[in-house]
Amino acid sequence: MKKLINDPANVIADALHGLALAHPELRVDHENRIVVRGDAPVQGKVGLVSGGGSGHEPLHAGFVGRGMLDAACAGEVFTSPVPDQMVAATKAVDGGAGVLHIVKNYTGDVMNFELAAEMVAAESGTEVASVIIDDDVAVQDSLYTAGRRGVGATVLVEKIAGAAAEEGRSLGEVADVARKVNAYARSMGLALTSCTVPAAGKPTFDLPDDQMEVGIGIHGEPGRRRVPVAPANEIAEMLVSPILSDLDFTGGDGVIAFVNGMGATPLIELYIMYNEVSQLLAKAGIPVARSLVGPYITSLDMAGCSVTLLKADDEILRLWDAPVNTPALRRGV
Amino acid sequence: MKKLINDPANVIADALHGLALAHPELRVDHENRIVVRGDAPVQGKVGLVSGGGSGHEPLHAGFVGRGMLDAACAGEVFTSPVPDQMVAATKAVDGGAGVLHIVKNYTGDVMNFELAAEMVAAESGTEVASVIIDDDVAVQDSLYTAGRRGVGATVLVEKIAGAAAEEGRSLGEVADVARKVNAYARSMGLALTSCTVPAAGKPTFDLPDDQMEVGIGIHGEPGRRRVPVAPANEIAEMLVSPILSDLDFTGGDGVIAFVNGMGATPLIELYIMYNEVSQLLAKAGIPVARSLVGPYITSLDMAGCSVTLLKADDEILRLWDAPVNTPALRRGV
Amino acid sequence: MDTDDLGAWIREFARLVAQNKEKLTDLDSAIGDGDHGANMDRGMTAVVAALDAEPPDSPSALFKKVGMTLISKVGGASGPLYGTAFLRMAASADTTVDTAGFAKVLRAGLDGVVARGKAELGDKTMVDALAPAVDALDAAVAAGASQKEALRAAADAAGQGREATIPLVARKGRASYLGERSAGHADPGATSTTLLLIAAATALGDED
Amino acid sequence: MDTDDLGAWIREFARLVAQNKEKLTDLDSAIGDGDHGANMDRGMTAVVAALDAEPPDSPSALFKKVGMTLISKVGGASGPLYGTAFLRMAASADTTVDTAGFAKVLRAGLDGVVARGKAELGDKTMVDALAPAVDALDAAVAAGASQKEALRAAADAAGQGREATIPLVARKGRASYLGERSAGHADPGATSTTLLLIAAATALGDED
Ligand SMILES: Nc1ncnc2c1ncn2[C@@H]1O[C@H](COP(=O)(O)OP(=O)(O)O)[C@@H](O)[C@H]1O
Ligand SMILES: Nc1ncnc2c1ncn2[C@@H]1O[C@H](COP(=O)(O)OP(=O)(O)O)[C@@H](O)[C@H]1O
Ligand SMILES: [Mg+2]
Ligand SMILES: [Mg+2]
Ligand SMILES: [Mg+2]
Ligand SMILES: [Mg+2]
Repeated sequence: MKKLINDPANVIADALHGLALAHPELRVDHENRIVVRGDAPVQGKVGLVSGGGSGHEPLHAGFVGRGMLDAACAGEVFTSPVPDQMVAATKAVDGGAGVLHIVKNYTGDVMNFELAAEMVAAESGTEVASVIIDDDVAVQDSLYTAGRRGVGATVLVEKIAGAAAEEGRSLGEVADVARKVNAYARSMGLALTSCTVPAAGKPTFDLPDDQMEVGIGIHGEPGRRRVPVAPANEIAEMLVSPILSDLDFTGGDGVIAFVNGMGATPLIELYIMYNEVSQLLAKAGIPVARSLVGPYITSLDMAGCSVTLLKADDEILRLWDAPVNTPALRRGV
Repeated sequence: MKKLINDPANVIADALHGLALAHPELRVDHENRIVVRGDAPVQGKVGLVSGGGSGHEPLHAGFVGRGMLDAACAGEVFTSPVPDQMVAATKAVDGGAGVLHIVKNYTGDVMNFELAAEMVAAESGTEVASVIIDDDVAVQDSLYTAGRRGVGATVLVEKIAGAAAEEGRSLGEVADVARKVNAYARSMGLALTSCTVPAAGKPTFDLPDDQMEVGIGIHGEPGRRRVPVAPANEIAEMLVSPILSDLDFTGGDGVIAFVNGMGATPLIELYIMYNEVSQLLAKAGIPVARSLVGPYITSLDMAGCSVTLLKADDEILRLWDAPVNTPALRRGV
Repeated sequence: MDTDDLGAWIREFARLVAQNKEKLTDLDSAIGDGDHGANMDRGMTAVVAALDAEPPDSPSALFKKVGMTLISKVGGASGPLYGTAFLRMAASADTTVDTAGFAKVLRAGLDGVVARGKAELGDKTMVDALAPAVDALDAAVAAGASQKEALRAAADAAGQGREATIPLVARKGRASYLGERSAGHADPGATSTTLLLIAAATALGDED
Repeated sequence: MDTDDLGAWIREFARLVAQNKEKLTDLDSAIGDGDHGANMDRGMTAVVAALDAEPPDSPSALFKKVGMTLISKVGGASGPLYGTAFLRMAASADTTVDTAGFAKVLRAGLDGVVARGKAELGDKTMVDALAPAVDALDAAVAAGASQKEALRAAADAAGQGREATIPLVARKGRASYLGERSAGHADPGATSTTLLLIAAATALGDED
């Protein structure tokens, strides 16, 4: 394992110290491993809390700041944080208008956030609402399973719901915006290589030099199928077509197209992928209203990418364009 | 070779199409492979042109926009662009106040920009000045050699000189600011893995699983020495101490500390490195005035990082903080 | 069984988890994300430390401490599931616990897991080990078996339930993302739950 | 030698570059950035296309087209260096060129490379092949050698100059970044320059 780390046991602690030093505008509680907006709680504003296992940087801590999250909880690598962290984060951002938990749909994340919400309810008067993100079309959905994973849409939900909260909307309204974004978004990912969890020290799965995994998540889980390596245009097809068969993206105000890097894929390749994705959308008659290209929700040092499409409407576009000032996403401020 | 590309021969063309689609605010001339600010030429403003071999994304095209570059020329992977591109870029951004060429110190880049300047001088009345960036302390400097490479400081020069140009300063003044930044900046890089040039299809150098290269550049050149893999704190020492022995960073207004990812290193590791670099600077009594952490000047899919320190003064900090609006660096707008 | 006996059970479970940490992780690498061993070991190490620091004075206090510690330290899916199980056990535990009482406590734990995780038998989760174990315990108590026999029966039933997860296609937890590819591997959570029942048979099986 | 003869030289050079593309790249991978083969081949392919599209009508026009095309298509260090060389050759070429005239033209090219790149003999660059070749050509002309002999001598001298770069520590170009580690490898640019001289011996060596 080749990584720029010290003891694998200290990866999260060390990275949080680095983040705190690089971003004095944020408050980092190293004890609870939570990252909080410097001016939190913002009185009268709905507080947004997210979090999950670490290893997806910049998600979530990199999205803490004006116009996006109020706090993020950092779990162990690929392991949901514990309720205590979520409770501390919730308290830290409660400005009197309630707190929204943005939860990626993994059994662990869902249950820990659920416990946290129960604890908050038992302890204080803070109103908490939750939204579950489950946009990964690689996973078959059903009432009887854990359902789809939360992946790329999380970034879009955090941005758009964050803007809604910044506008002073109520907890119910902000939660509704978040749910709408989740309902309108679909994602699909692909790995060229496995990632290596620092504590494990070896790649999570073996992938021969001539194979790639289609339908991977963001935790080094193997995907749904293994196929021979293919050029970018075929890869784009493998990612875009299951998304388009899952939801009708025509009509409306076009889409927000998000090509995401998994951590070890350089930007030049992501732009090549974005070109191919754009061509496919053009062919399908789906206009691209906005785009986002870069490594925003990663899987440690995995090479690969994911595509997320969000069906846009007036409200979504307005909130997408609203100012945001976080370490990883910044505009208009 | 596992990459998200089509034909290796089309990597630059495809990526530029992706960039153009993702950033309609920029103008991309696919014939000349230049990327130009949408509102260029800005009348009365010194135009900033840079460029070089591709494979360092987001550098340079990702830094085109208000407050930074007016145009970037994209060469083949790791190969200097040709003078025709630089001439076209210079013409496109000439707002009547002259054009500054920001050139990384590689024989090819220097000579091609030189030829371009000669051609511009022969053809038109546009005044052109050049600054050469040579901040890499891994290379021994001498009058009799090609001198030091231009690496991380390039990003800082483009930002700071870009802000000076935006303030309406003269060509001579902007060039002086750029030269000052270069004179005050030093860098050192390290590779955990080689990169793979798409046309070559195999890693440029072989690096065993237990070795790393210290003192690498950004073109897959082997470094100055090979050492066993080490923890982040020792790596930080290997990078920071040659920088500190090369220039006195004490006194003054502290430093801008820049920890850069080489392309395949995830952000979580860069924050760990930044933490270690900060500790070393604190020990050396050098305050950090500003920081930048992320993959800004990369070497395709190389894993590793570089550290750049820039000795700051009032002017440098003011220009660093000035608004900038480019795909890869954005704040205050 | 008094508080000390039940404490011995928890410590034996912690020992078995530490001993099988790598095995649990390997199982989780095959169909999950490779952290079940680390998660459980982190949690049970903290539990033992908490019990050492402040020995509880009732079965209910013991289980509460175990549950709270697991919730605070584990994270992931197993933290809330085991944590909820022990909190429910705390709520249903009397001052001293006989075999029938232990069966009642364990069923409360199972109910907690199901309430929290909504898994059904056959979903390829820890429920597939815990549910048959509780049923076997009930049956043994009804048949008048000794505590030793009853706990052994429960441990065996858990182990069989765990074996039975191998061919299953997962419908809950991370393994469900793999679809058909999840078949052919034992469920990690069912495996750690089997250790919990083996620990009971070992630590509590000698007295009546 | 007329325009067609000199054109044949250039085409032969293009053929050799294409044939040795991988070798040039491998040399450049060892001590540079692994693109010299691709760079030269891209440039010479464009040169041949340009000559096909619009055949030049004088040696000077030929060299100018070669130089301009290399400058426009190659980039890197070799583009401006070879480009400048050919532009200088264009400026010094007469309407027809005898062996002495060819020596003069080649020396003008060398001067161009030195003016542009500021390398000295022994810096481990293309100058280390070109300079001895031009000297050998001059010497052969002075000694009254035939064109065939003279061009053969020049090609041999280039090859020896190239061989002599192997032990050198580079002082110019990318290889200089390697310091001592640049020793033990032939310089890629000296190797392509050797091909240029071999092409001359092949294409121009048969007539007098
Ligand atoms: N909904 C559920 N109900 C019961 N048990 C579950 C459920 N989801 C997952 N599990 C159990 O949790 C185990 C995985 O735990 P662990 O690896 O620690 O957490 P994570 O899946 O978050 O990494 C699975 O093997 C399974 O037995
Ligand atoms: N200053 C110089 N003067 C003469 N030749 C040089 C100089 N710098 C580099 N070269 C030649 O250029 C060759 C490398 O060319 P190439 O690989 O195409 O360009 P780059 O180094 O930009 O990748 C070297 O092998 C060397 O012969
Ligand atoms: Mg986990
Ligand atoms: Mg090159
Ligand atoms: Mg797990
Ligand atoms: Mg080269």
